[in-house]
Amino acid sequence: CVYRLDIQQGNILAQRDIDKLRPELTKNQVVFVLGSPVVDDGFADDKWVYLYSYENANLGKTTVKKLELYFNGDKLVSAAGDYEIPEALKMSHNIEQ
Amino acid sequence: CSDEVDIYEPDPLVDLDNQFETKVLWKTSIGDGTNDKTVKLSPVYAYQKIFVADGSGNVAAVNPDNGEVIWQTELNTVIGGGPAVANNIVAVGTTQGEVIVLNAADGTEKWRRAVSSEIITSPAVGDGYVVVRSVNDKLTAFDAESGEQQWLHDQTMPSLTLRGDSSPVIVGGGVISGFSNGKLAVFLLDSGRLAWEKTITAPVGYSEIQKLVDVDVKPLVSGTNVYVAAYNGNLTSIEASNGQAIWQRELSTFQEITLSELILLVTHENSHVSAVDKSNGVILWTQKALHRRQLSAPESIGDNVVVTDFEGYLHWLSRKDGTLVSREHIDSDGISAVPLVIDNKVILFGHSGNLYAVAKR
Amino acid sequence: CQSNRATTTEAQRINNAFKLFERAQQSMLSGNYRSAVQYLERLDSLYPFGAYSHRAQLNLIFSYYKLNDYASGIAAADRFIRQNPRHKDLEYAYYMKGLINYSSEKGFGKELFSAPLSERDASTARQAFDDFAELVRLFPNSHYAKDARQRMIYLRNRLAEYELHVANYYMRREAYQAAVSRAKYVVDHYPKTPSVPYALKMMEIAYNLLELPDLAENARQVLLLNYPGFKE
Amino acid sequence: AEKTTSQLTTPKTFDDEFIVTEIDVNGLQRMELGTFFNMLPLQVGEKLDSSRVPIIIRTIYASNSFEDIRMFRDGGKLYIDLKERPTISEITIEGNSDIKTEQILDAMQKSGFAKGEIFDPSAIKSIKLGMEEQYFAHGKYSIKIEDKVITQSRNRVHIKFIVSEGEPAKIQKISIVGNSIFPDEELLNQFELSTGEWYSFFSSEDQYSREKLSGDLETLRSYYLDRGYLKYENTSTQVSISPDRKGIYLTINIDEGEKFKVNDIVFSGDLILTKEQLSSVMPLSKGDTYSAAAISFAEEQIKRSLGFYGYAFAKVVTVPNVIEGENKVDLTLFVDPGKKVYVNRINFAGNETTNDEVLRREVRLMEGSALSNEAVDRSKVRLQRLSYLEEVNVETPKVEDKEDRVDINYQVKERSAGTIQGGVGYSESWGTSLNANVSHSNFLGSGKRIQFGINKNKYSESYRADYWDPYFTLDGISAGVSLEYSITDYNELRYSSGLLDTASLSFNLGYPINEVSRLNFGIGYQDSKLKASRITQAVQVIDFFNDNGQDIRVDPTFDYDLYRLSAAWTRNTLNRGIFPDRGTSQTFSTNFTAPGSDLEFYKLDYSINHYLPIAPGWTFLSKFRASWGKGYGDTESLPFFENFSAGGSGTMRGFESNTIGPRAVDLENYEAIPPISPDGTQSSVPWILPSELSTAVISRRTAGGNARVLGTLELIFPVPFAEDNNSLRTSLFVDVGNLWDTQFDINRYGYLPASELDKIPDYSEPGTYRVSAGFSLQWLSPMGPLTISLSKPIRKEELDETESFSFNVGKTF
Amino acid sequence: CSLFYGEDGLIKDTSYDYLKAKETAPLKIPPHLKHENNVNYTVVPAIGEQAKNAPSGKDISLVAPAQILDVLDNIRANKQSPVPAIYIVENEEFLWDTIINLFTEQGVKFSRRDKANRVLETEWVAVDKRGVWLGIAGEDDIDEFKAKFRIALSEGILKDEKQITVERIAAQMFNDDTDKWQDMANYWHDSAEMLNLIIAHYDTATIERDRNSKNAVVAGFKVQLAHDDNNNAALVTETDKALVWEKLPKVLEALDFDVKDRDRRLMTYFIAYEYEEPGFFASLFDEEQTPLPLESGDYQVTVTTVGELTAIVFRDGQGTPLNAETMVKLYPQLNKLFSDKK
Repeated sequence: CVYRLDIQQGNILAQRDIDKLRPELTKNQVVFVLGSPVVDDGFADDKWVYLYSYENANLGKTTVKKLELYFNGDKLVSAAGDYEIPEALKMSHNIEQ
Repeated sequence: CSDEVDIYEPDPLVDLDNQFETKVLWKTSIGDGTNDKTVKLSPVYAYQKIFVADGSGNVAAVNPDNGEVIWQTELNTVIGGGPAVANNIVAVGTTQGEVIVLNAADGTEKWRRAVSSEIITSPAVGDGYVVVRSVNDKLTAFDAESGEQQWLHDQTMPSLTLRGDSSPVIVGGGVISGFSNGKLAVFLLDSGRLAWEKTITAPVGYSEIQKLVDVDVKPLVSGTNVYVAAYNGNLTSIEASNGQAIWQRELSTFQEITLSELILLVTHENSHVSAVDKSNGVILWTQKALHRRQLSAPESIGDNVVVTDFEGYLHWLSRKDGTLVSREHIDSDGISAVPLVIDNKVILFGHSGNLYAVAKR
Repeated sequence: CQSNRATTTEAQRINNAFKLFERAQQSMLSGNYRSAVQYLERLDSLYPFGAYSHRAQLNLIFSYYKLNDYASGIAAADRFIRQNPRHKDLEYAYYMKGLINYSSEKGFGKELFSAPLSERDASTARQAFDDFAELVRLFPNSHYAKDARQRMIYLRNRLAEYELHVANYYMRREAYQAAVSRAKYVVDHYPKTPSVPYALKMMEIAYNLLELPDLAENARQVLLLNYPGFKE
Repeated sequence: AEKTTSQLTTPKTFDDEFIVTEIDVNGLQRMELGTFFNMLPLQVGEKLDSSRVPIIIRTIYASNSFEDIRMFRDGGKLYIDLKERPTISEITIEGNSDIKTEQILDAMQKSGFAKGEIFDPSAIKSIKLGMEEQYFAHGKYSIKIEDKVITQSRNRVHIKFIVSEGEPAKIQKISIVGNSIFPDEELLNQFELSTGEWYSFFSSEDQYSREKLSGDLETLRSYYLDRGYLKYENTSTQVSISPDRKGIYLTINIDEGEKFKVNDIVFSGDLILTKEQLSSVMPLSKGDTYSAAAISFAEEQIKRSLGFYGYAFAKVVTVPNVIEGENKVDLTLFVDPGKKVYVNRINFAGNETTNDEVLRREVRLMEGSALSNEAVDRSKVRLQRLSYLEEVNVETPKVEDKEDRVDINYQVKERSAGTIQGGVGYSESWGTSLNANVSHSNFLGSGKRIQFGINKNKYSESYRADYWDPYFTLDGISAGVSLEYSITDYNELRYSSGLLDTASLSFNLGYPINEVSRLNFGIGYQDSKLKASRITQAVQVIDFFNDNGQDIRVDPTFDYDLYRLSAAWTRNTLNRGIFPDRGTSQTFSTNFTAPGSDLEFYKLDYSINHYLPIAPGWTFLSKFRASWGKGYGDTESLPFFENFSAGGSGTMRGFESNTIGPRAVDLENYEAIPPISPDGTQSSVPWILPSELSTAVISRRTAGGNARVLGTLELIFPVPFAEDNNSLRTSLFVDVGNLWDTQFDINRYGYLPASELDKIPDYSEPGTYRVSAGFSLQWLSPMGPLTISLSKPIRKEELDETESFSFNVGKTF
Repeated sequence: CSLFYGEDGLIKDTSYDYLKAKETAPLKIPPHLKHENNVNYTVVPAIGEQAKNAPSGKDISLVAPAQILDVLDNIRANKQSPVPAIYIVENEEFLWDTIINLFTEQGVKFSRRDKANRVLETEWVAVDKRGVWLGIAGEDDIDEFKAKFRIALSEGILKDEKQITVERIAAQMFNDDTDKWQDMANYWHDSAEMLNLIIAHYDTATIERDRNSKNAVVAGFKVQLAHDDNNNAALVTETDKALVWEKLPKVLEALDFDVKDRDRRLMTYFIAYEYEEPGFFASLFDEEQTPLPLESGDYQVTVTTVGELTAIVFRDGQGTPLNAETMVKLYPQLNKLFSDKK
């Protein structure tokens, strides 16, 4: 049927990079490891979203993978999303913050 | 219509009626000559023979009386400087950066060594050493017999130099040579240590051209004095032992200086010929008629002075006042070698590769 | 080396300078800018310094503008600025440079055959904006400052519309991350333009489509605060 | 001598302090009084004593605009006498040819020495130094510069520089010392500098310049490194000039070192690519001679393939470590892919008429997606295929503050896609033609094509309007509609005979099936009326009428309606829309009438054009086309007016249009006057003698055929004297092709006497192919594409009319 | 073609839409959010006070601003003055009369003619749409635009310098629909063009003056060879400086010098001399044209004062005075020419 263009958007992250994440990392260090997020919130910067989407038009299938990083000021606090999250950064671990 | 006179154009010959005639006694072909006018190939008289090296690679010993070739060796390389004859050996330098030494008796090759750059001036032979000056301002000394390299010395070089190098002179256990940075230096033969070093002319001006102060003249040693000159700089008389300047006068040249009793004979950079009093540097006379005719070094013979030009004319000047007295056309390829005077004959080596003997009729 | 015998003394040269300029002015008044340019070029070459050449060069800029010969107009303006850095009418040269770039995008031909203004090449508009900005910065009290500033506002709105036009394409293309960053570009870098509310609205929709509700909420609140009654 | 000394005379009459009641300034010309006063460190009413005077004079002098300052006192009044420094009214430079005056003036302007500036005499010396420096860089060592300062009225000066450039220093000799492996000649002809051959008077290769020398030393170094001499070293280089400043002598001393072999090759770092991929790209293997060129080729290839995976800024560094004594070297290639790079913004510039979206939809990647260099290039090619873009350049600069972001900037140059053509065309075969055509393939910058055309010439008259939108939907589904009415006089066309009057309306729809190929479907309704001539002898015409149960003599007109359906597959990888020089374009189309139309037939057509670049500017084009048509259902054979044609610039250059192919066979039978019938009337039906008695005459007119094969081999070469003009194309070609009728049946004329029978050649025989060769020039003139071809038929059949020169305006590609 | 292409034509002419463009208020950010990287790439700077009421849109005139033509050697523009003005080295009477007869020649009447403090105000004169006086006067010639001008003469700054200022004090335009005269704003450029007309007229007047002064027989006078203040060789005479200034060009032309330029402020003539071999013809016509002992090139001749005497100093192109021997050689010819009648 009609050939449509595959649309790929957002950051392609490798698991081994995510494993390098540790709490207390500054924002610059996170950018050094993962690169800067493609989509960012214009009006708040305590939450970063690395959103990867690949819409394979011809198979009509869209894969989406999301990684959310939460910061307190300049320090990384916790992370969540479709990737394996390092233990130290799991939300449960930081409930008390 | 901008009267852009090219300041380096040679003047035409002035018309002259010869006061005496000269004739070519004999003429011998050594090789097929060279068209690179900046190399220094001058004949040398030793052991009652004339030794001469030709740009195309031939070295020959010639009988001064009749011009017959006693021996001739074919070196298939381009000779840049020489020959230097002493201690029964003949040394020449090649543009491929090699020094070749032959036996003076029969011209057989004794040894040959490589140096780090092109050689375009005659080596120096003496006191058992062969000292070679290469284009990169390096001075290399070899043992005359074995050819072992003894020592090597180099100088800081300016980015632009004048084509042509000063040939080293071995005298009294030392070797003297001029360099492109306007300095004259003396080294001890056995150790290569620097005895003394004197700046003949310091570079002045702001562009590379103005800063050319090469000392390309072969130092002339007479008694305890050394006479040398720098391009764009001064003619100086120096005390051989300690390098102090006795007198200094502004005179720019790159051609060799010759001595005739009490006067120095010099060809200026613009081909004016002067006689200079060797004791105080006062110019006795200057002949300007041969302006820019790329004259060779002057040589005195009797009460005349001879000099050759780029069109191959041999000019005779009066030794007293420098006036032109006679002229004869010798070699159409031009002659720039230093004239060699043996008794009453003038030995000339033209760029055509021919050796001539000329005398007054 | 022909010695140029300037026979005419200073006085005589003045008269024919006046006549030459008179003829240039006549052709300009009658709208024949082609011949005006020739007179002015000759005037400038005959009297290469002083008041004549300034008068000739300034009128040259005006004539090239009228001939729609934008390249030579800008070149003439640049030459005047470079050669007379401290001239009292420098502001005119700066203003005309901006005006020439501004009008090279418009004109009868462009309107008939080209895409709508805010949907095509923005680089000449950007250049016009920078020229006018330099004029107002250098000569805030200039006679032309008010008009230049007004044109800058128009140009800025046109540049913002161009960004939105591209963002719309990406929305239709479902490349929402691209659409969001283009819309954010308008909000961040083209403030005080009428496109800002549309950009905020698009950010909200795109964030929702990207399933980022809290980012969408932020954009919605900013929109609500600034443009309460805004409807798509 | 310039008058530059300023007399800083301390005023004589100053013996004691006094209050300055008034200041009288004299000699100001250019500087305004106001500016002078706010520079003067003294106000009326202040005390002035002899100690302050020198300070005041020095501050005034520091303004660098006064030559002479004198101060006098008369009671309370202070007189200041000034002499302003002149301004420069004019700078002229004479005698310079090698360096342009503008260049020199610009350099002067940078050091504040220009028209209108204050004249500072001391600046002249540094200006001349600068000019000499510029000339030395050009190898002009015997330069002489003279300056003249001519004072003029109103304290202005005119500075004149007279330059005598003298002879440029020519390179007399280059000697390389220490090269034993490669002879001097082999090394020297790699050099840009040389001692100059006879033609060097206009090429400046024998003129020395520092830059060229360092370039040549670099070439020499890589010459050795590429052949295994890892340890090559240029020990020193001497540059010297002959005393007459006319000759430059270069001496290059080198140390060759040993020849090295490659030991083992190791890839390390974050490879991303597999080992096999990496070694497939490395030309060297164990035991080969070391070559710097091969290594840099490998580095380049690795970077390119990493680029496909979004690592646009990958770095590959090769570290050779020498195994001592064995002249072997281990190579380690460190691969650092760098950050994955994303597209920040895609910008277009130069599209003054085209809508941004029309360009953006051709780009295969989106903002915010990972960068793929391959996609960037592919998009450039897609943009170049648009017929309204003349030139497309792309660059991918890094974004300053964002490490892993890159902008993609497309710089386009538009070609005027709107052509309002009117006027008279002339083609040898079809005589003068009047055409008016408004076509715009980028209407309102929207990429849509709108065309209205009126075309009138000797053989036909057609009115046409069509609209086509390549991007009816965002994904590239195209849609179009076209309306056409035409009257064709086949008689003029050297075709059988008859007048065909057609009106048609058709719709088409197309969509991409992958990056390079598309499917198009069309559906159209056509209403036509054929009016043959009653007395035609062309057998094919007569047969057509018989097949359709109609006697031509009774009713020579034939009306028919057709529902035409078409389906086509196209694949296009050409690198440019206009004058491509790489890639292939193929089309396979079927065109048939729906069952139930008055005539049922179908036509198949396959064509392929393949462009193969040989050398810059040289391309080898091979074209092949085959078409075949047949009737089906109750239409026996392909109607003659639907036949293919061959001959003319579209199909076979060198032949007149429609001159190739089966000829119309005219059976001339003798007509007797019809006998008067008993009732005295003469019947209008001519009395035809039995066909056996008719004679066959092969008319010059062709009848076309239902099978056609065409082939072309064309060599495209750069246009002499106008290489960079991209609207001109010149080529040499060989055309081969034939047109025949598979349904032709010789014994259909069995009844003819033998003598007549063998006059009719067997038109079903495909072997009668034609060949022609020649030269063709294509020019994209403002009025539209124009083709001129000079050709010579090599193999032709008799009765083929050839034309050695054809010139026409209009669509030919 | 305004119907087809224009403001409201079929194809919209959008060149004046910018007047309607508006700026909107900057974004207010809710307290709990922040908007850091809002770098404004298109800052629209504020304009100065005076620029606030400048015209814009259609009524901004794009015509190039006028320039004051201070090109004569004794004229200098006064760039500071708010009203077009020039400084001019000239005697006041001659200036005043020249300006007056510029207008009276065309029949312009003056509404104010105050010789004491040198102020003139004209009646209505006809001007074109750019405000430039058409050179005709008279009530009936005025059809569409008319203006009044005030010209004032005052002291300059440098010694014996005068200042001329010109100002358009009133301007009216005839409004067809209301067919009444309606006031127009005055611009600096309109008065500048009038000042230029005065300069041009003054220039022709000086040429007139020089011509008749030339015709007046200038009695010859003796010159001696002596020195000027800084003891350069110079010709000295008692005759008044102005007369010497008048006589000098005739002497120079007679010596085959070519007068290229003159500076009345510095009292210097800039001349050039072309050394020509006395050709065959010269000797044929036995012109006693003995060539001067000078190379060809540029020279200057300055008239200065030595004590009360007038001195004439010859200088070369670079401004260095000629040495004594050349002056001695030149002296006979110079003396002869200065003393003869014509």
